[in-house]
Amino acid sequence: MSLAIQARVAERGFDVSLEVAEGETLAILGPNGAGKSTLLDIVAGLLRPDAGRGEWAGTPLFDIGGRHSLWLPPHRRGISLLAQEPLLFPHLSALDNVAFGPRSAGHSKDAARATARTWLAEVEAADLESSRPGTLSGGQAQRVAVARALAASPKLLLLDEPLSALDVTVASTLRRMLRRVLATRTAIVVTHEVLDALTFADRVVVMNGGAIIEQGPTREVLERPRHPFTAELAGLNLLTGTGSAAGLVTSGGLTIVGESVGAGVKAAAAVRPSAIAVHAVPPDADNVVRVTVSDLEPRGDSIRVRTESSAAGGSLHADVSPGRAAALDLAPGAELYFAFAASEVSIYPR
Amino acid sequence: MSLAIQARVAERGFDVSLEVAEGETLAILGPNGAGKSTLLDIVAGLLRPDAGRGEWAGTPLFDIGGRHSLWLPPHRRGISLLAQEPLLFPHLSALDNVAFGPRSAGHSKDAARATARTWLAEVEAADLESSRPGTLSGGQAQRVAVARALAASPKLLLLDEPLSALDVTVASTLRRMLRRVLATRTAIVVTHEVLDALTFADRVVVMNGGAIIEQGPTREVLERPRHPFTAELAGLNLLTGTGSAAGLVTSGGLTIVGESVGAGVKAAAAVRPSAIAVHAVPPDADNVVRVTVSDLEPRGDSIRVRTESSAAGGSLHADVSPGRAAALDLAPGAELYFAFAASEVSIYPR
Amino acid sequence: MDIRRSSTIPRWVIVVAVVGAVFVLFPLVAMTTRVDWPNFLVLITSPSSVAALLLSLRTSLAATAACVVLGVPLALMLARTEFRGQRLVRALVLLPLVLPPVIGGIALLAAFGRRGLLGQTFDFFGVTIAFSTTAVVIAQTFVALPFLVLSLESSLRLAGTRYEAVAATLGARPTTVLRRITLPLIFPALLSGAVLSFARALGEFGATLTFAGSLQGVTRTLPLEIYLQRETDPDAAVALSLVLVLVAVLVVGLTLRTSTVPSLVRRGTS
Amino acid sequence: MDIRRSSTIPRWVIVVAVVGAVFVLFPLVAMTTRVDWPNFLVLITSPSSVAALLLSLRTSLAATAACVVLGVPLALMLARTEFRGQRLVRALVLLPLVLPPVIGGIALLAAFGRRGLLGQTFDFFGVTIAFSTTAVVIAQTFVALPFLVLSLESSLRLAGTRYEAVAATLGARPTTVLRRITLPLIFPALLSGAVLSFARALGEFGATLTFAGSLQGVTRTLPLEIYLQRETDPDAAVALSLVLVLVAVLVVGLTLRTSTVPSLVRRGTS
Amino acid sequence: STGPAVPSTRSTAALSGSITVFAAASLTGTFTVLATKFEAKHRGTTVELSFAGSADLVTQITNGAPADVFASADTKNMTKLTDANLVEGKPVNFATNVLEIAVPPGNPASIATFADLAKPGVRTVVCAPQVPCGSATIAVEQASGVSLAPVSEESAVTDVLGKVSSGEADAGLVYVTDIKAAGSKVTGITFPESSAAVNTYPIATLTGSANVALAKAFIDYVTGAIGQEEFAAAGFGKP
Ligand SMILES: Nc1ncnc2c1ncn2[C@@H]1O[C@H](COP(=O)(O)OP(=O)(O)OP(=O)(O)O)[C@@H](O)[C@H]1O
Ligand SMILES: Nc1ncnc2c1ncn2[C@@H]1O[C@H](COP(=O)(O)OP(=O)(O)OP(=O)(O)O)[C@@H](O)[C@H]1O
Ligand SMILES: [Mg+2]
Ligand SMILES: [Mg+2]
Repeated sequence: MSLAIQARVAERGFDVSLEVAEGETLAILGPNGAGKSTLLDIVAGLLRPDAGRGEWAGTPLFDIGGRHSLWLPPHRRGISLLAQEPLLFPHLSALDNVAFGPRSAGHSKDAARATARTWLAEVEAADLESSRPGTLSGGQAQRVAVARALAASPKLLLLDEPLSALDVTVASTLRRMLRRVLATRTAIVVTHEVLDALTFADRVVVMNGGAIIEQGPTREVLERPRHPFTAELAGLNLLTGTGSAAGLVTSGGLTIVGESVGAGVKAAAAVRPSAIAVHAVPPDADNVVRVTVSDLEPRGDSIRVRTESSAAGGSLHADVSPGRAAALDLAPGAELYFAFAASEVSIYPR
Repeated sequence: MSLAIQARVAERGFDVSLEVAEGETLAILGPNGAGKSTLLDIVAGLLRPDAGRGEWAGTPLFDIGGRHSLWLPPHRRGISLLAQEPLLFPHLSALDNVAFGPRSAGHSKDAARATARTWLAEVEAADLESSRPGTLSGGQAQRVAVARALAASPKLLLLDEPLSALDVTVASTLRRMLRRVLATRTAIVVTHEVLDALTFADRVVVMNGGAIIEQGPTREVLERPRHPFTAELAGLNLLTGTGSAAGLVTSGGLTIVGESVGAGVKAAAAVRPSAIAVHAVPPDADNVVRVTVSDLEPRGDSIRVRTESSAAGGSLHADVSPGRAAALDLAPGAELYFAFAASEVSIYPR
Repeated sequence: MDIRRSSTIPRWVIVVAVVGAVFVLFPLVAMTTRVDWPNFLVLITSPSSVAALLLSLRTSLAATAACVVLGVPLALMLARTEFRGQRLVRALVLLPLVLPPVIGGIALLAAFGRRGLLGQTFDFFGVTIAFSTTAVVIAQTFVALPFLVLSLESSLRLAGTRYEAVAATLGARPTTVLRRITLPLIFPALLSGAVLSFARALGEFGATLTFAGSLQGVTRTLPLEIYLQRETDPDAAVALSLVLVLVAVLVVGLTLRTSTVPSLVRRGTS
Repeated sequence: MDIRRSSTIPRWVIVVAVVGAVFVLFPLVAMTTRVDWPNFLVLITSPSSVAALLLSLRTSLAATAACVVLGVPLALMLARTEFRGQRLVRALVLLPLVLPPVIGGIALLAAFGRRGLLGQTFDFFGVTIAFSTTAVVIAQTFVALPFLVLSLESSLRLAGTRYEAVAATLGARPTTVLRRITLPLIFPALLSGAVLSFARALGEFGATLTFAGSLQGVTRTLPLEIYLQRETDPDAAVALSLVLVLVAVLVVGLTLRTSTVPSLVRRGTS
Repeated sequence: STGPAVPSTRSTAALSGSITVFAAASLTGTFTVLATKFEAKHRGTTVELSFAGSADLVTQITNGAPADVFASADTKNMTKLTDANLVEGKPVNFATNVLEIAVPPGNPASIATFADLAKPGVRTVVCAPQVPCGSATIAVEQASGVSLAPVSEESAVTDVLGKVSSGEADAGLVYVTDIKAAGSKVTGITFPESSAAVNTYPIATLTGSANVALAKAFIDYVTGAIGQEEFAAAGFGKP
């Protein structure tokens, strides 16, 4: 009951091979256009790759490019897909939309509707059961679409941004519901929210430009990002370079003091923005980086200071309190010093 | 150049009256189905309310229910709407989609395209200019749609969840871009993200069930929520009750110690989840609430403990470290004590 | 509630539309001036007229059913599959539209007539098609089928395959998808295609005359009766035509309702 | 790249579709057995045949243009506005479809003929319409217009008004919306509607004969020529029909391409 | 239709211009030839021909079609025009026609007499009573006492011939001239009872004519020697 996919779509620069173990929930993260939806479409059978093979639960899904081309149509895959748009059937009520999967599986009308009611309740949309999709709000439609995908009780579930368009209360309810539901199923979930990955994914895959650039257990990938996108996602500052005795030397020549991973090894260092102190003059600290402010962003209690640093070889950001920001007279273009202790840096090979 | 709307849509239980000052950016928050998109549709002229009147920059937009019914068609309102779906014109390239607004305003093809290119660059979609909407990923389409709405250079801009479907990096770039662009315009932005409201809104309106339930300057509303939804949005615990000499007494009879707002006044108390200490036995603290764990949710570094408390008259949540969670042997159904200092409570009339 | 649709179409369009409507309606109104009203009832209730009307209704309904049965799959094949020669097949299926009706009848004779390519086969099974009501239905189906196929195909393409794909991922077999998604989605188009076919079958004349002959109660449909009446009594012909027109207006008016247009800026309604 | 569409339609649909296609194509093939091939070229290149063919092409093109000009606004009015009596107007616009062609001609005479309701008016301006090439175009437009209107209206409804609404909020005036959004979106349907109209105009016979007469080079179109040839030489009639068929296949084949179907689960493609 | 430039020695200077002749469809062959010959004889004249069923032509003429001469396939349709005062002078009969049995080549049903048409199993096609050949058929039936049970009552001779020549029907009743025109496609069987119904073809100038002289000249030509020769060749009888 595991999934193994290897597929290539030349037109989209997509080339991925991926395995998902039975019962595992995999989160797919990545920038827009990375190929996340493309991957789900291929697994679901909506997109035929130019070449590749796929297998799910011992059954071949497709095998293209060899001598005998094989293609299992979507309805025979036992894989249900929640696409990025809700795409509710406009001529059916919310209830019948959700009941569509059970009905197609051969259940009686009443049984299918009973199942559908259960799922509508799970997504807090029980009161919408007789509404037509055309009269639902964006978030309401999204909830019904989630219920529909889950009600098909597929062996493999593919969810493309299931919690988008949902309000905070419902999102957190659904996040918990998905954690419960996905615990016993094999699933792939595309998301832009780290919280989703943390809540219900066993493992994450980070995609970019049609390829997988990082993967591993959720916490590990998010705590030790190897790629700037992953670092941004995890809300960390990432500095890459080569390991040294002191810690790490960036390509810009800056030495980051921290635990050593061995000299000459390609390595990365991660620093939490809240662990960075911001100074107008060089302070006394384990690590001091000279930066130029590029942008200031209010964030509730604090202000995020985004900066560029040639020595660090990229952008760094830190959070300061509004009071401190005023004291430092922050403005784009200002020169500052970011300081952080060696103990706050996590250095690891990449 | 200010907007004043008062409208009622019986079928949707919608009844709102709202004003937006010139140059102001208003964020609309609220649960799914609250009527946020309905409000924008009315202002844009896509939905005709059953009754009401609207005026923008001294020009009447509509006046329905009186003796003379008045209705200004959308194209004569000078109001541009980014709907909740991208709805890119499928037969035009991304560039021509964005150039549509300038073209309709009478600009030459070349001038319109030049404007369009600028906006595509702003949303980091310059490389997509010749793509057809059908070949764009969800987030790419959303970006082009944002560029299209902005390129129409309307006097009043309506944005319905402009940053949905965007990846973290682009979302933060666009958030900053919108802050810059909206600073000089009048705009209404619907969002589910507090960060958006904080970044570019001068004022927020919270809607629920077709009505406005709270409004005011962004920080004030988010720091002193009067409604559970707003509290959840702001990430705060909200306890409501009546003011007393000690602070506040909930309907469940629990006294919350804090600054007093006067006895007998309807009041609310807000507590940050991170300010709450979790104990297995009643600790010695200003405020101690007995709670029953309903759910545990991993959140990166910490675990969110969601609980129910009859004394507090609702749900409370706190964040604990994984180590502490293990030590407390947390599980749904467990009985715990939430403790917090009087200084951490903010009590205010509501 | 949705946008007042009138506001989105330019006013000059309405003006031209009214001109167009008048262009079609005026001759119909003018026709009523040629009706011999005093004798109208007598003319249209003559046994031969009634027999022709009933036969026309029966055969047209049967032909419409045949068009739906054959035309829906044809439209699906043209819209939802790709094969070599598809454009040729589409063009050929259109042909009965352009064939002068009489020649359509000759083609049918060449195919299904007693000396036609298939005639021997039919004869062998003791089936004679010519001069039978079956022949009328065949002729009507032949000329009416293209209407259904063409109007359905363009609707199928416009509707796209997205909902069908979603249904498939929910485990629905192709037949289920067809029955529960595709057909309901294009139902208004199917209905208007069927009405077009019915109307065309009802008005069919030349192919019927050539292929089926003209015998009261068996093969003489209302258009044939009208044509014949014209020889002796043009007034009666016009009166009968008015009956045909009324039947058509009734059928069309009762079936083609203003279908509800999906609301505007809503998700999931495409 | 998108879903292999064939996988979403059940196999039995293909089987029925093939039966349907054969039902239409077989008589056409059978017809070729009735053609007098040795004399084919001579028959179809006779001056009267060539004159008829050219006249048919000219008038059909003019009629198609008239159909587009009048039909697009009519379809817009039916699909995008709501008014009392809309269903009646829709039903009436359909009528020329069901009128036996000859009666259609009588209706046109009653309206525009010398003794028709408008005849005096026209006469006053020294214009005689009946029995001129203009009359042919009018007759063809009259019978072909419903095709365009009906196929366009259902497409307009299916396409919905969402993109038009978005365009309006971007400041586009109704005419701009029509030109840059509505028409491009339904272009495939417009094209297929126009082809239907052209085909119907090309095959038009009865109304032309009655309203315009049959004068070589002026009003005798190819179907009329075929009708006449049939009196003296049925073989020539069949041969000429084949020419008509070829012209139709060419026009249809060249215009109706397989339009690209929007991709599946993509946003913004509706 | 402009005829070939045959040199003519007897061209009359008085005749010029053009006329439009509306003629019954069954006259297509003969009238086309006659018009050509007439134009050749009177150079500078043009005879436009418009053929259709007699009833169609009557409809057109009553609605103001610009016709100068009308040649009908029966007296009934001509009477409609005279009743409407659309005819100049009196119509002249120029040809007659009688019925004949048409059978497919080989005569599969072995038809020999009129009575054979009533035999069971014989598929006979006739014209409907409303059209000239149909009323002729009824007259023959009444005169002979044989009552037919046709499988179809067609509205035009051409349709009867079509059914027979395609083998769909075993026999049909049409005019002698039609069988002659159809050539080898059908075989004609004459029968004595046909004399009970003789169909007459009248021709007349129309009141709306702008060139009465030419119209009269054409009618004279048709009813004259050359015309009669042509009609006889096509199988018509004398008026
Ligand atoms: N139908 C199509 N034809 C051609 N290219 C396409 C098509 N659909 C998507 N693409 C391209 O393929 C790439 C991957 O698209 P995909 O939808 O898989 O991205 P994604 O990771 O889901 O992004 P998002 O987060 O924005 O949803 C993009 O560059 C996109 O432009
Ligand atoms: N076309 C419609 N007809 C009838 N009711 C509708 C229609 N569209 C929306 N509604 C209803 O009106 C209410 C408000 O919908 P609206 O779309 O304004 O919500 P919203 O605040 O935008 O929600 P979301 O956050 O989910 O987008 C909802 O209860 C919805 O079901
Ligand atoms: Mg995607
Ligand atoms: Mg909304």
